[in-house]
Amino acid sequence: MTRVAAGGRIDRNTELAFTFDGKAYRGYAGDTLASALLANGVHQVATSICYGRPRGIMAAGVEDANALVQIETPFPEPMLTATTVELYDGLVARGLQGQGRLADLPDQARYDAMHEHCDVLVVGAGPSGLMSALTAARAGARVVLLDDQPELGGSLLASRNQLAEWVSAVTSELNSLATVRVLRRTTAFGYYDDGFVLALEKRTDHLGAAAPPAAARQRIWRIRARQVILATGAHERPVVFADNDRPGIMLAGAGRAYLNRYGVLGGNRVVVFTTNDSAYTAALDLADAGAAVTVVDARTEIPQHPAAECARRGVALKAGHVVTGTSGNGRVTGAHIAPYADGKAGARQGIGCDLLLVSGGWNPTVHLFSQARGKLRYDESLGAFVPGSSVKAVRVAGSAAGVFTLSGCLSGAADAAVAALQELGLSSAPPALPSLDAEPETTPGLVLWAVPDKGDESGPCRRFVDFQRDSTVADILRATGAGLTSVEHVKRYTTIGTAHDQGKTSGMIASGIMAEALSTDKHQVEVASLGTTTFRPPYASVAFAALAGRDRGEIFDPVRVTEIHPWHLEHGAVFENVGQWKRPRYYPQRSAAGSIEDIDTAVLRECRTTRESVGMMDGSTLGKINVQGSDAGEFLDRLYTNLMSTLKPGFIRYGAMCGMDGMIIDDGTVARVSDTEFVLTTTTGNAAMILDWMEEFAQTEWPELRVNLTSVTEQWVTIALVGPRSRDVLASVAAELDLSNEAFGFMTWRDASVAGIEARICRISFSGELAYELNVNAWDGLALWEALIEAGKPYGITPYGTETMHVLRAEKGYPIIGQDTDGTVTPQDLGMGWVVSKKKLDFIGKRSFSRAENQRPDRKQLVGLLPVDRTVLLDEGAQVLATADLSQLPVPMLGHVTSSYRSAALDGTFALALVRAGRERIGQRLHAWQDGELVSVTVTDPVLYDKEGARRDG
Amino acid sequence: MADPRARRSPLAGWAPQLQALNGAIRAQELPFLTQLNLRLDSGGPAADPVAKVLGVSLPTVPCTSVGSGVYEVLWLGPDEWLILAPAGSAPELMIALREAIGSEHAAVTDVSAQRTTVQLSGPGARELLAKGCAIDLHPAASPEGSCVQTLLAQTGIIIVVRDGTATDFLLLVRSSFAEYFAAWLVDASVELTEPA
Amino acid sequence: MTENVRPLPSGPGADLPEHPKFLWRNPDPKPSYDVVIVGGGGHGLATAYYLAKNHGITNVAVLEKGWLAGGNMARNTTIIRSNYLWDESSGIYEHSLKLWEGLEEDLGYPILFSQRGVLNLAHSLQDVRDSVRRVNANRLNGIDAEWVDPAQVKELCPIVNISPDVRYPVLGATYQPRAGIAKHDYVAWGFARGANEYGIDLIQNCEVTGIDVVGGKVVGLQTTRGRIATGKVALAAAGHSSVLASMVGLSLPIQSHPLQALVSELLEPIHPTVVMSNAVHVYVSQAHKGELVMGAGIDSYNGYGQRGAFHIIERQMSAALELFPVFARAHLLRSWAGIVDTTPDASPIVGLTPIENLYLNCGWGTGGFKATPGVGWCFAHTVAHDQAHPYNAPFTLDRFTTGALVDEHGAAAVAH
Amino acid sequence: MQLIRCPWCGSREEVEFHYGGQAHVSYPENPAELSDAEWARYVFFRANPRGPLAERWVHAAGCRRWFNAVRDTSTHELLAVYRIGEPQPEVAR
Ligand SMILES: Cc1cc2nc3c(=O)[nH]c(=O)nc-3n(C[C@H](O)[C@H](O)[C@H](O)COP(=O)(O)OP(=O)(O)OC[C@H]3O[C@@H](n4cnc5c(N)ncnc54)[C@H](O)[C@@H]3O)c2cc1C
Ligand SMILES: NC(=O)c1ccc[n+]([C@@H]2O[C@H](COP(=O)([O-])OP(=O)(O)OC[C@H]3O[C@@H](n4cnc5c(N)ncnc54)[C@H](O)[C@@H]3O)[C@@H](O)[C@H]2O)c1
Ligand SMILES: Cc1cc2nc3c(=O)[nH]c(=O)nc-3n(C[C@H](O)[C@H](O)[C@H](O)COP(=O)(O)O)c2cc1C
Ligand SMILES: [Zn+2]
Repeated sequence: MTRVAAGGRIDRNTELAFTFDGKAYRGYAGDTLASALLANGVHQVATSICYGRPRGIMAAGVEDANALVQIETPFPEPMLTATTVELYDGLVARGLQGQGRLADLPDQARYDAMHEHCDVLVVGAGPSGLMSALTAARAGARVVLLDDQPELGGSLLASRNQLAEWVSAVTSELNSLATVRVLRRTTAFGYYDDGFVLALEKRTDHLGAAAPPAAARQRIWRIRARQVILATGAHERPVVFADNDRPGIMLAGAGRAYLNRYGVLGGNRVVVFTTNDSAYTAALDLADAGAAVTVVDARTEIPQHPAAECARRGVALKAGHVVTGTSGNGRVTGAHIAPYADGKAGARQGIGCDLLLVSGGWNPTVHLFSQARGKLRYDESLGAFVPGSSVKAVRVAGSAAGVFTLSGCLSGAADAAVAALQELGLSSAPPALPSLDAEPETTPGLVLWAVPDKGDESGPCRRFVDFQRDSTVADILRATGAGLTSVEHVKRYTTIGTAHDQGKTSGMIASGIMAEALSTDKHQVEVASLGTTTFRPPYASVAFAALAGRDRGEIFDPVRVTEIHPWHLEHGAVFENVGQWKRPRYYPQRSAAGSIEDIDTAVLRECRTTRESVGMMDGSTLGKINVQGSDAGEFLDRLYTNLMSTLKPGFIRYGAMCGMDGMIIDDGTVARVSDTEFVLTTTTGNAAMILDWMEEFAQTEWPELRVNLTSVTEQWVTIALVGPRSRDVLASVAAELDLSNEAFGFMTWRDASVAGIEARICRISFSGELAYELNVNAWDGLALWEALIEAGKPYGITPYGTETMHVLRAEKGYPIIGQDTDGTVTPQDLGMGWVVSKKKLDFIGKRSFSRAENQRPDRKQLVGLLPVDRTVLLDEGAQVLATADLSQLPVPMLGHVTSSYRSAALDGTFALALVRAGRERIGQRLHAWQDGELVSVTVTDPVLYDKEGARRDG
Repeated sequence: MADPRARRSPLAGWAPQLQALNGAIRAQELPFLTQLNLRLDSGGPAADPVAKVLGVSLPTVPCTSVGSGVYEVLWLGPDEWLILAPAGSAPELMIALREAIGSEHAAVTDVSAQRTTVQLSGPGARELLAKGCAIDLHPAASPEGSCVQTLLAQTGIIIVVRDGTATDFLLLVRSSFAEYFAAWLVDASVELTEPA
Repeated sequence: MTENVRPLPSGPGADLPEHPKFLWRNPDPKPSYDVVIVGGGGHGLATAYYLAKNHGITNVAVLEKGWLAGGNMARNTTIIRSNYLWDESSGIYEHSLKLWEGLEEDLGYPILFSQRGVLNLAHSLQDVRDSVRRVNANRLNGIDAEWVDPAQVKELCPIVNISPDVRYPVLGATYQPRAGIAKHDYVAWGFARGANEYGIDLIQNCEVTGIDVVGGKVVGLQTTRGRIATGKVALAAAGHSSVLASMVGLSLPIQSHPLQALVSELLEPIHPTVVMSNAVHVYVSQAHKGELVMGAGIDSYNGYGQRGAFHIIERQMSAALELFPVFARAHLLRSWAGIVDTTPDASPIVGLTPIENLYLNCGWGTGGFKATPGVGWCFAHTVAHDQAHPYNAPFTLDRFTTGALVDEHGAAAVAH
Repeated sequence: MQLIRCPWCGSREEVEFHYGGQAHVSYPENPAELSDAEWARYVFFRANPRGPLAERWVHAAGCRRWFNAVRDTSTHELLAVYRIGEPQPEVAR
């Protein structure tokens, strides 16, 4: 065990059992899977994807992209890094080789989302974030502070309790304020426009099987912030050298975090390889914990303070040296060190070690700033990119801004908050800074990307840049050698930065190595000009299920239903999705023996009953728009192809609308209620689109017209009562209404009481039969429906669905917009020239009719097709051919079958089709081709039933 | 007249589930309210007569509502309001309004059944709505009387804020979306209500 | 299924091929060229390659404002298919697919063309009608296409949820076995390397800022790397086509929109084909390394920002999980956006312009990757002969005036 | 995801709005008098600049009012919003 006897922030009273790669271990509450594995002496966690090399834990946070694990219990989850998995009792995990496994089990966990609004959002709760949040909170602002860790404190958690009291005081103050929301275990992963920050909160993962099942496991926070302070800290950057990927090699800060935060001493014989001052803290802390430490510093001059501290502890110092390679079989057993001067490494010498800590400096965590469209600036002395421009309402504080002293972080963070508050018009008195021990003067680090290597790059020694992708310095050199000069090309050629890392540790180094590789004696290529690859959301990976949230299953998408829906359900309707609506498609009957009618039988029965007696349909899904105003008629004239202003109150007219391009977009009926009021219907699927379309013209093109539009789709339940006996049925429930043709003619409407319910009755027909469309206040819809069913019983009334409606209308040659048309069809193509007004000077789409293409005689036109063998049902979508000769591909096609049914009334199958010059071909024999089969068909007029229209008056 | 008991409100089937919510969330359908859509120039000559009928001036501040005790008038747009009135008052109120308007350019439309109304209250109400609605319903941002038309998850919704502590809301949702809305609401309240 | 199916990498290590040792030179622009191609995306590079290969024209430069193939070529979900509805479309896309089938050999570059089949799911009765119509049309046009029922969908892609109880059940699908995916970057680099070998200059970081027209004829270009004289200019700038065309006062019926895509981390092989569902805006495949590559819906407004809105991705995910419940715990690793150039009829514009010696290729919108070799071939022909190739002849700019549109919306709501 | 300022309701989420394309393209006075090319221009051709674009939006999920906006298509930043009928404001890029 490498757990130190005391210290750290783990809860030693709460032991947790877990299994890794089939072996049982124990850890403590407060551990991550990574720290618990290290505490158990497990350094090798994963295997590398291409080369199968053992891989360990490289960092202590989200920037680790090496220790890839698959969680198995409580639910399989692929490709997490051990450093981001909080330990829980019963955790079962295993190491991965580069690819995770999705489990084919339903994920029962809940996920949800929450909108949040604040004046100031602070991302990161290190000293900087805490200071910013405190400043803003004390000024009374609504503050959200979030941090991906379970505890606030940021990098202070990795220290020896530095400012611990201050952190806990600030934490409790923030927690106590109603205006502040503190979110732990929450990662801001996307910065979108206008202060929109997406964050993922892991709410129950750390509880394992003890997670309450009702609680959302993860939650997406959609935060709208007026001001944002990014206090996201910095990621330590490694230096690349040969065999730098062995387990037991990690970032210096990580080694320190494991010791101070988790009470784990990663090794007893430690080499710390650094290019800067920061790693000395790690060296000193580990030495104090009892490790034998050697510091290898690439710089020839070691600053006084760390040198003295090392000396005090007997820490060996190798100034002007670098690590050139390592040895070990699995975990590292030795470091090769060599003198380093003028960019060259000298003769190497081995030092035994079981832990090799590395620091090449720090990269400010600028991902979110960059996503917010902040420009970055290369800082030569840091060897890293820092925020280089200002972005509206965004401030970067602390190490994320390239500030690395604690006092600098604290005061800068307070300033950032004050500035943000000022923008909000809030005055503030920044809180007093906590008192700090004097910080030693830091000396600039040496910017060193990769230790030069004399070895054979393609051999077993590899200098890894992106561990997860197994990409090396050699890969970069190969890329630049191939002529690539852009970091983006090198990324794609080498795949560096395309795994979990997303460039956090590898990106800067890759740019640096590239710059060196591309530089020649004559031409120096600057890192600054190469830049970095683009930072994109998410900052850290997010489960698909979390993004889907609760929009799944039953509430994935609204199911729209009419008021009669419960009846449809009760009576065994089979439904069809029409847009978001559920519409009955047909009502199969159950025989006494319990067998259920198939669709063909049911539809034939529904059709026959309706044509011979009476049927009824729930038509409530039709779009309905109320149009009022003295210019309503004029307005409709401009939109419909036919005249509406001449319609008299009490009358109804069929109307069609075209798009600007002259193609038919919708049709329906228009009823005139009064001089200044119309009610029109649209097809079910187009209701919203047509209202929008009309509003757009009303508001933007013709604001001078006095017209108002109101959707009344759901105000009315609409029931079609159809068939020769419909009059009888209606008469039995609307005794006061004179239903004679003379008193109540076709295409007129009347208000009357039907079964005691106020109804508007329209005499319109989509079937060719005598028919009434009854509209009632939706609340009364079900009652009316039931009353009509009751009243229809003597006539054997049948409810029917969309399928029967389609058959009935197709027998009459009535097209369905969207089925018999596809956006390339004009009213004339449909044989509906009669609906296009010749009188009107203009209406939407009219001008397009005279374009060359619209004048062609061989346009596709709607016709009927009768299979020669009337038992053969054509496929909707069958292609219509003039020839039966298929030997030569492509075969010219004349058009296609748009609707096809079996008909009781026509005693056989029939179809509608769009056929090139179709009307000229009436009477001709053509062929329909469907799935390899040729069917002979005769072209007919599209109206196949009751051509004279004798039936509509009953 | 039809038997009023035969009427069916869009959320009739959900009453038990809504009733079962408890603790931080309470939800109840207020069915069959009269709702009239009014389009009018609020600066025109008909505004005053209309105000007389309603007992209150049409609110002209966007996204607000006013109540007169009997009526509640919701701002829907610069020339559009939704008038909530007691159940059954639609015919008389329509006539009164149309008379008040006279020949002015306006529109009054009965939309009582177009949307149903749900009262949502309780200390968890704001949090519940925040799960699907991007509007800031904090009392500081949405004081009593606020009235927003917006989206809640995948449905349009009108939210009327009825108190200053964000614990009482009137929600109006299109009837055909009502069942979806109820399913969403019940699902969203899982963490906010105690098991029954 | 076809024999051509290249299995996904069986184990970790992902059998990514070695790249050739050398790709292209980085020359400075010469003062003049016979042909300058503006836009170093897939289309521009393919055009350059075929100009040299098919027409012997090699005094050519490709000007790219950023890094080569860094536009939509770097961002697309790499779906390749030819099962479009209309004869005009199937002509050019099938020509392209045939070229894809020999491209690896032709370019000598491992482009990972994988004919794993594409399923376009149908979720409504109208989807079914449209799909059957398209399948029938395809087959009569000599294109492999099948209508498959839900059980067959499940056989082809076992992870698709074909339960009838979901919100929008799978009612069937069209299936094109020869369709598939390829590695986008490698395709571009293959063409670039080929063009480079013919001596064509590929010039990066060279933005065209003006087009010189004298007497109705294009004579040269202003660029951020100086003026370049040229006999002919071929525009292949995808999302930026309007910006370039406006330099000569030419307006185009094009709107540029953000279109987003995303990937997961690497996963063991789980998704053997390509599934597209226009109704719920999902299209997904598993790339060779193992990441799930998924496209999102188009953002509604014009945008050149190469970034989209997040709600589109959230919505996309719920739709994806309805279809593929197994994806629940896959992770979003990266998302991005491209700028797609959409036309009113969802078909491209390829051909001559009213300005002499100026040629136009644009309007491929959300679906031009699959056309890369085909359009390169045809566009090169158009430029070389000052006349459209029969395959691109229907795709004139003029069709918006005559009304002879090639409306592919029906077959391609998001037309990959 | 951006905030869009409805001239009436104030800033709301982008999802509440529908995009209506280029603004200030009015329906021709007399379409019959236009040539095919002129008509095609009206029907199919819209400005598509990289930079400020005057465009139409409708607050679809809110007050249902159409309005105009100037937005920089390269940054997506909304530079101005104004009501239908108001002149296009000058905007500083
Ligand atoms: C997210 C997404 C998914 C997609 N999925 C698919 C799919 O699955 N299948 C499919 O077939 N298609 C798909 N597409 C579409 C496909 O990517 C494009 O249609 C196709 O890549 C366009 O051709 P291109 O490769 O030449 O364009 P680009 O690669 O965009 O090339 C145009 C080039 O022109 C350059 N340029 C612009 N202006 C100038 C200037 N002034 N001077 C110099 N250079 C300039 C640009 O920098 C760019 O590199 C998708 C697109 C996106 C964005
Ligand atoms: N000596 C050195 O060179 C050196 C180097 C680095 C840091 N430091 C010290 O580290 C401290 C830096 O303080 P700080 O507050 O600026 O940073 P910090 O590292 O202490 O805190 C940043 C916090 O933000 C969290 N975070 C980052 N991105 C996040 C995201 N997207 N979502 C949620 N949480 C996120 C991190 O997990 C961390 O908890 C100072 O004390 C400084 O002296 C010193
Ligand atoms: C088919 C395909 C697969 C990709 N796979 C990955 C991947 O595995 N990891 C990754 O980080 N990015 C991947 N990308 C995305 C690129 O990293 C990058 O986001 C994209 O090319 C757009 O460029 P930009 O983000 O630099 O603007 C992939 C892109 C495509 C088109
Ligand atoms: Zn509004």
